[in-house]
Amino acid sequence: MKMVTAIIQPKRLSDVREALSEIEVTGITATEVKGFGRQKGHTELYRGAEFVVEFLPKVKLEIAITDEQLEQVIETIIKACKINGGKIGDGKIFVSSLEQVIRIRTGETGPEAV
Amino acid sequence: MKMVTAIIQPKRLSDVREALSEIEVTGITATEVKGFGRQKGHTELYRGAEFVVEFLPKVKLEIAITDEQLEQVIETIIKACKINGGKIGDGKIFVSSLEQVIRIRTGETGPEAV
Amino acid sequence: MKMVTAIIQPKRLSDVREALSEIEVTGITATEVKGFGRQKGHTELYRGAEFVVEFLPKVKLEIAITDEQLEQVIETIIKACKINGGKIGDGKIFVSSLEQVIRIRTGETGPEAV
Amino acid sequence: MENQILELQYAMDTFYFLVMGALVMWMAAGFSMLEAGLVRSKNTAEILTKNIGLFAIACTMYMVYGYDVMYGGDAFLSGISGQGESYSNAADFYFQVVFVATSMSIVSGAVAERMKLFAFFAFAVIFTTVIYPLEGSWTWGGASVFGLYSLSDFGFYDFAGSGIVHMAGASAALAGVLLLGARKGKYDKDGKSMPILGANLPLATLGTFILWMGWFGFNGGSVLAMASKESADAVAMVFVNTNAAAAGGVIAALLFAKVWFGKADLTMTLNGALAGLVAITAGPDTPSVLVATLIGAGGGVIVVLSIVWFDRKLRIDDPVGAISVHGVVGLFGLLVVPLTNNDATFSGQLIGALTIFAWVFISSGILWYVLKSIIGIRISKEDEDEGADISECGLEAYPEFVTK
Amino acid sequence: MENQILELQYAMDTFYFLVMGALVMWMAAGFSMLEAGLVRSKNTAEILTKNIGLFAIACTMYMVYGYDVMYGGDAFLSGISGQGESYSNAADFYFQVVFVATSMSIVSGAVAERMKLFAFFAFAVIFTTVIYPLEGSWTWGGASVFGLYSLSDFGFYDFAGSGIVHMAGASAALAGVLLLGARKGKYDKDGKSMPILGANLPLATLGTFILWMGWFGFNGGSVLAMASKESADAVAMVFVNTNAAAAGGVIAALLFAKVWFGKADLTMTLNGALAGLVAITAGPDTPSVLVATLIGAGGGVIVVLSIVWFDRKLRIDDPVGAISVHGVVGLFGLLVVPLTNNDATFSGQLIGALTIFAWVFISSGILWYVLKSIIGIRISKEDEDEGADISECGLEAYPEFVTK
Amino acid sequence: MENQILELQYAMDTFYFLVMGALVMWMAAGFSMLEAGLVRSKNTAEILTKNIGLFAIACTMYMVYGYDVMYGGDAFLSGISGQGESYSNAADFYFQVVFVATSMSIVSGAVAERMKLFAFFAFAVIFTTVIYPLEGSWTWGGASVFGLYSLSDFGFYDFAGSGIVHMAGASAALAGVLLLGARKGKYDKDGKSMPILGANLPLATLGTFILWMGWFGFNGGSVLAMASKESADAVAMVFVNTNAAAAGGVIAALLFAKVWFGKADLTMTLNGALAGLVAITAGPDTPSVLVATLIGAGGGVIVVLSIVWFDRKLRIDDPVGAISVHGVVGLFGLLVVPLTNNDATFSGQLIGALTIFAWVFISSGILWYVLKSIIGIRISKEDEDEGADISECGLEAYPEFVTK
Ligand SMILES: Nc1ncnc2c1ncn2[C@@H]1O[C@H](COP(=O)(O)OP(=O)(O)O)[C@@H](O)[C@H]1O
Ligand SMILES: Nc1ncnc2c1ncn2[C@@H]1O[C@H](COP(=O)(O)OP(=O)(O)O)[C@@H](O)[C@H]1O
Ligand SMILES: Nc1ncnc2c1ncn2[C@@H]1O[C@H](COP(=O)(O)OP(=O)(O)O)[C@@H](O)[C@H]1O
Repeated sequence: MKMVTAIIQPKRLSDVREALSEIEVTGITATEVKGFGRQKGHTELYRGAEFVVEFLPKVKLEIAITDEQLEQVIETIIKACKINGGKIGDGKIFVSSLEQVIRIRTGETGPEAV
Repeated sequence: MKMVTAIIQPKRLSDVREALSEIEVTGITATEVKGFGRQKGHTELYRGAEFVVEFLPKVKLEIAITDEQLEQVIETIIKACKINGGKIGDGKIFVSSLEQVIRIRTGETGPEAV
Repeated sequence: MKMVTAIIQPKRLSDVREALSEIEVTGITATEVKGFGRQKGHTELYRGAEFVVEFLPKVKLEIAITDEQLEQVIETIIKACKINGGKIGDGKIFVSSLEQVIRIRTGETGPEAV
Repeated sequence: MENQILELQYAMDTFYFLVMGALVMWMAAGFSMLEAGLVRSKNTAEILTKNIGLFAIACTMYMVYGYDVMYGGDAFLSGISGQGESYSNAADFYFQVVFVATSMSIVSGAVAERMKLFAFFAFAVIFTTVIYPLEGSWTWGGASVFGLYSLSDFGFYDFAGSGIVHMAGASAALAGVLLLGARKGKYDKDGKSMPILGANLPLATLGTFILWMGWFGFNGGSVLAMASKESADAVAMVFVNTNAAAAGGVIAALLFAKVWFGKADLTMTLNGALAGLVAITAGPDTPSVLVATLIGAGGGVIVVLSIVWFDRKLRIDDPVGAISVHGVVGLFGLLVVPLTNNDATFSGQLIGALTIFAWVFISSGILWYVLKSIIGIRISKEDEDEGADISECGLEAYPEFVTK
Repeated sequence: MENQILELQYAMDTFYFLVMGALVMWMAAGFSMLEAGLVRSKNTAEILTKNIGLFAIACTMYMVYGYDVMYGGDAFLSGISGQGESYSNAADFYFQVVFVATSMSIVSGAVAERMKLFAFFAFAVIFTTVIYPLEGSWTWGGASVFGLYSLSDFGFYDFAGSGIVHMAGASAALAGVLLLGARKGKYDKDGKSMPILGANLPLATLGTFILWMGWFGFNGGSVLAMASKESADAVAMVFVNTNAAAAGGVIAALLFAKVWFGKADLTMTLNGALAGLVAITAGPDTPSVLVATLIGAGGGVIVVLSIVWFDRKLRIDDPVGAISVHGVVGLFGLLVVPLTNNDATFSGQLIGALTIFAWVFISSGILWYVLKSIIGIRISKEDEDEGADISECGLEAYPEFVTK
Repeated sequence: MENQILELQYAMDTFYFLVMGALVMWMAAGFSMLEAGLVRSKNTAEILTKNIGLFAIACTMYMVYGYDVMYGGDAFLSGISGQGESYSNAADFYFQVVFVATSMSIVSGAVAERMKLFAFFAFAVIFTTVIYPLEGSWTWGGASVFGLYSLSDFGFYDFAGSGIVHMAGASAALAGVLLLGARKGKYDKDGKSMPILGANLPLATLGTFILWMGWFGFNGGSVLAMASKESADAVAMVFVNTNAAAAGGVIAALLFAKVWFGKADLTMTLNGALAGLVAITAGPDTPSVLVATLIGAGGGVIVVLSIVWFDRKLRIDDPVGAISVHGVVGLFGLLVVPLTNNDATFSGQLIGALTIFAWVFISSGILWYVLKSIIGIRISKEDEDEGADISECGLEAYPEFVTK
């Protein structure tokens, strides 16, 4: 099993979620994060003093899937995020391996638990 | 070493924390997340218009442990979460492998640093 | 590629960020978390009743890097966190392996995408 | 001694105007908090700036020219002096100026979360200098409508401004909203209305209470005299009826929403309170307390229907419900006056309402259109996503709190 | 001319009542903000709905019947007219009606975070129609207690309602809380009290300041006349003493909490201010400013002790401390009146307090019990976990902010 | 009958004082909200405690001794009675006491986020007992400055206290800030000013509106009489001018910041409103409305320049801008009085300003220094990191909201 971690623009959240449910991904965990990447933060102003907000709001999605789903999930995310063409700040996807997944309610483990 | 990631109901947080400290887990990192799984979100109302809150509040616990602790930790979490019998939305546990753990203060590494 | 996860004191965030950009780490994802470790929480008071806030505010940094960067990144983080000497609560670093990294905008994968 | 008594009357009436005026000024805070609570946090600083700015503009422009237009008094810029006949002229001006600001405040809520700040301010300048004062001159000012007809001839009666202040504000708002369009994401591709939640309901509730309190000044001060038994009784009755109508609006909206939606909808309840207040404003002097409660309750039911209707049927996006609360219910308030007041006729009320609406809607529409053509009235899609706070004000209202 | 002077007096007294009444009405906002700040964010929208709803219910039911019960005036529903003898009857009603609402507001804080909204509203209907007006008729109304004895015979004196308004509200609250039980998680298995933190202390502080301001109307208006040197002096003295007592309460609670707990506890300080105000309310007319400060300080110390005592020893869960602030300190306020006022006797104060408490506690207890049996007064455990906002109002007060 | 008229005048003036005083008391809430909104959330509970505490201390200490110092009235502690000559003495005291509190409130904002709570309270005790009353005695009290010279001889004129209240508060604040130093992190190693954002701008805006409203009492009450045509006209004019100046301040600050920074800076706009109010306070009685607007606008521009100048050039860290708003603009307010008022001379204004500044700055400086030496005035670095809420109050203002 794999854990796909995608850092995306907050405004893309609902697009990505919809796209993923169409390919039958049934579970997602979303976290509000602050991201710092190539995209430069924006400038704010306070009492006349400018300052750069370096960490921009992003959403982190964690999606546990079976090995077979991996390719499709990645493609789906990329497509949903690039709805308006690719822009800096669109985000990144990280993939790592999962040793075990357990559904607490039933105690099921492995791919069925995903 | 392993990283156990458990997505649980926010109201179970203190039960789980207590149960874990009894089996001498000394470190936990908790994050507020929004979860989307089999459990359907609840319906809210705004000015007469219903809408579904799809992402429900959950707590994500990250617990770094040694390989030996794994089984016990998983069992303990499951038990604490099912205090009132298992229900949809009770959550999931993900296990992945950790290559290294370092305690910043002392520079200790490996199992002692957990 | 590696994913370095560092749990640090919130007040160290800007030091760590600056130190990391000096060694050309270009991406960081930061999350506000609550940590529970050896450091005991502090005591607050409400209407005369004391209570312990067990989970202390921490910042979790996730930094995806190439294998070669690993050592330097860890050292840099440790140094930036111990600016005032090591104290309990200074935090921990976890390292795990990343199977894949993808830059959404360009579709680049692997080390170039980091 | 005769003279001393006259002076005392003069002093009391002046004092009464000032106290009532201070209460109406306080409504500016009420509108600010109401609107700041009902928008998303990313547009909060902007709407606060808008509200304090429009209040200042209204006070200044009405002083410079509007008061003169409305009451045809002395010459440009010099109309305000301490001295008056039966009360200080300055006190009268003070009371009148806060009314203009109220009318203008109504607009800001309806166009929230997407309008350019300085386009709004430009509108405010003209609205408070000309558009409002002109219709005010036809009604409270007693002038004839473009020399054509006189509203008082038809038996038009609007005690404290359900039409003159509230419906006028809502008409300007409606014209603006039609040209502006809905907020991004408010309607999905099938035209289904998506709720956009207000970020801070305690603020919205506070705003409602402030408005409720300020309304005692709004209606109570509109008796225009205090220092005799008759006028004192009238003011007292107006206070009681104003309060009763607000209470009626709350109860009606609360129960109606509960029955319809199954829950006690707080924002509808708040709108119910305001609707009760708007409804009674055209005639708080004549009904009995019970009737005032019922008029308020009528407003409370209408506002719930109207908000849903505008939102889901007409697809007119009004973030705080200002058009329903002040426009639709304002009209209702005008139309029920003849039930308890023989000086008012149903036809007179209709003609008055139409006159005010036509003038304000058309002149505002033209003005919005001109602004749209020249400087644009809508912020960019990108800025709307990021929030007007950053694009217009360069800062955030709650920088420390993590938001959705 | 004689007549003109009488009219001026009439007008001034009427105006005075209206201004004082508007300040008391403002206390409704104060209670709302105080309570909204002291509950958890998940119960905030519900308590706001509760507060605005109860105010509306109080205003309506007192108009329909309560005023008649209390002052045995004219017939049902018709008791309010503009005309009065030495001031407008409507102004009197206006001033009285906001008092009922105050008493009812006290209840809402104590039962917060777990009571069913509509059970509360049902209680409010009866409380404001019968329970409060009846005890009000025995005291300010001058009627005898069920035809048995007359409180004025015993030298009972309660200037502005430490007992009649505040302790009465607290008695109803106590009965409710006893039947309702503590909030989930308030006491652990060993019965140890767990703190449940209020979500928004600036709101709670704002509420306290609003109440402080409104209290000038509450006590100041209770002189019931302004238009003579004697009454003007009395009103001024009442203002000064009310302010002094609040200040005394703040200082005492702040220092006492600092010494006891080691920190300057803000919520205790806020309660200290309110306790000072409640303590002086029974007799703000007779003490010197220094004594008023001391009475307030007494209230400030008592409230800290009482809150801790209720919370930790009696294990009675009162989220905002309403029973201590209004009940315990209200009693204290009654009992210190004889120290500075010869018209009051210690025994009279005790008998009065007992009468009020017995009547309100028992009748409220029965009413709560009936409601509990028929519709239930407590929301489900599940709903309590999720928050009353979702279950009762279907929305959240701060939907954008991530919460614990 | 003659007598009845006198009594009515007496009653009206007393009533007027009480209403104006209640408005000024309300400013305490305004300062609390303004400051609570402009600090970081981790220092919010502390500043709320500070504000309510200082108000209580001011009310108590001024009663105990300060009033006596300022107006050399009756003996220690007994100076306040209901009776007065042309209005109740208690009403006068009530009005005066809220002024002291205002002056003290100014200090709390400037020293926010780093001062020890009880050091501040200790300062407040002395400031309200001696420092402020003494300079008040030289100005409004009519006493000579240490027996050396009399300010009235020079044609010093400060109608409602631009200097006596506002600049005095700012002078004490400046002395404190100089000894206290900047907040941790305010200036980086190169001395560059780093913005530290206020956590809750709706609160800050609410506070500004509250202050705006309360200012009507502040300036309007300073006419000191109402019950004649002349005084009524004066009060009305003062109300209008006060409002106009605030409006002018808003517009000027908004536009000036927009031009300078490119954005409509909300916090600057709020400061503009307050600057307009401070600027007009020295002489709201003589200018025409237009001139009042311009004076306010002058204040609005000055405050923007001054805040930036203090922050970036002088590197004096004043979290809410109190020194600029009340000090710099207060001085400006004093200096423009002679333009419209022949009773005032430019030199008199300068001498008065210098006298007040020198006395308050030096005496406060000594007092701060003594406090620093004995108990320390600054919280530890560690506590500053964690926030004064935890270290001073033991609780958090928004415990549920996740913060940066
Ligand atoms: N190496 C990395 N490690 C962790 N997070 C990263 C890394 N690179 C990017 N991110 C996350 O992804 C977000 C998007 O990055 P961005 O700079 O816009 O990427 P790109 O360079 O692909 O345009 C960042 O805000 C950050 O949260
Ligand atoms: N495949 C998954 N990937 C990531 N997170 C998941 C996944 N499945 C479930 N979760 C998380 O676990 C939480 C509980 O899921 P739920 O649907 O209640 O699980 P179950 O199907 O076991 O009842 C979800 O809200 C979500 O945060
Ligand atoms: N075993 C662990 N698993 C997950 N997170 C941990 C673990 N140990 C520590 N942490 C995180 O690191 C933070 C710092 O831990 P602390 O107890 O101060 O470490 P130390 O023992 O090195 O001083 C904790 O607040 C927690 O968030």
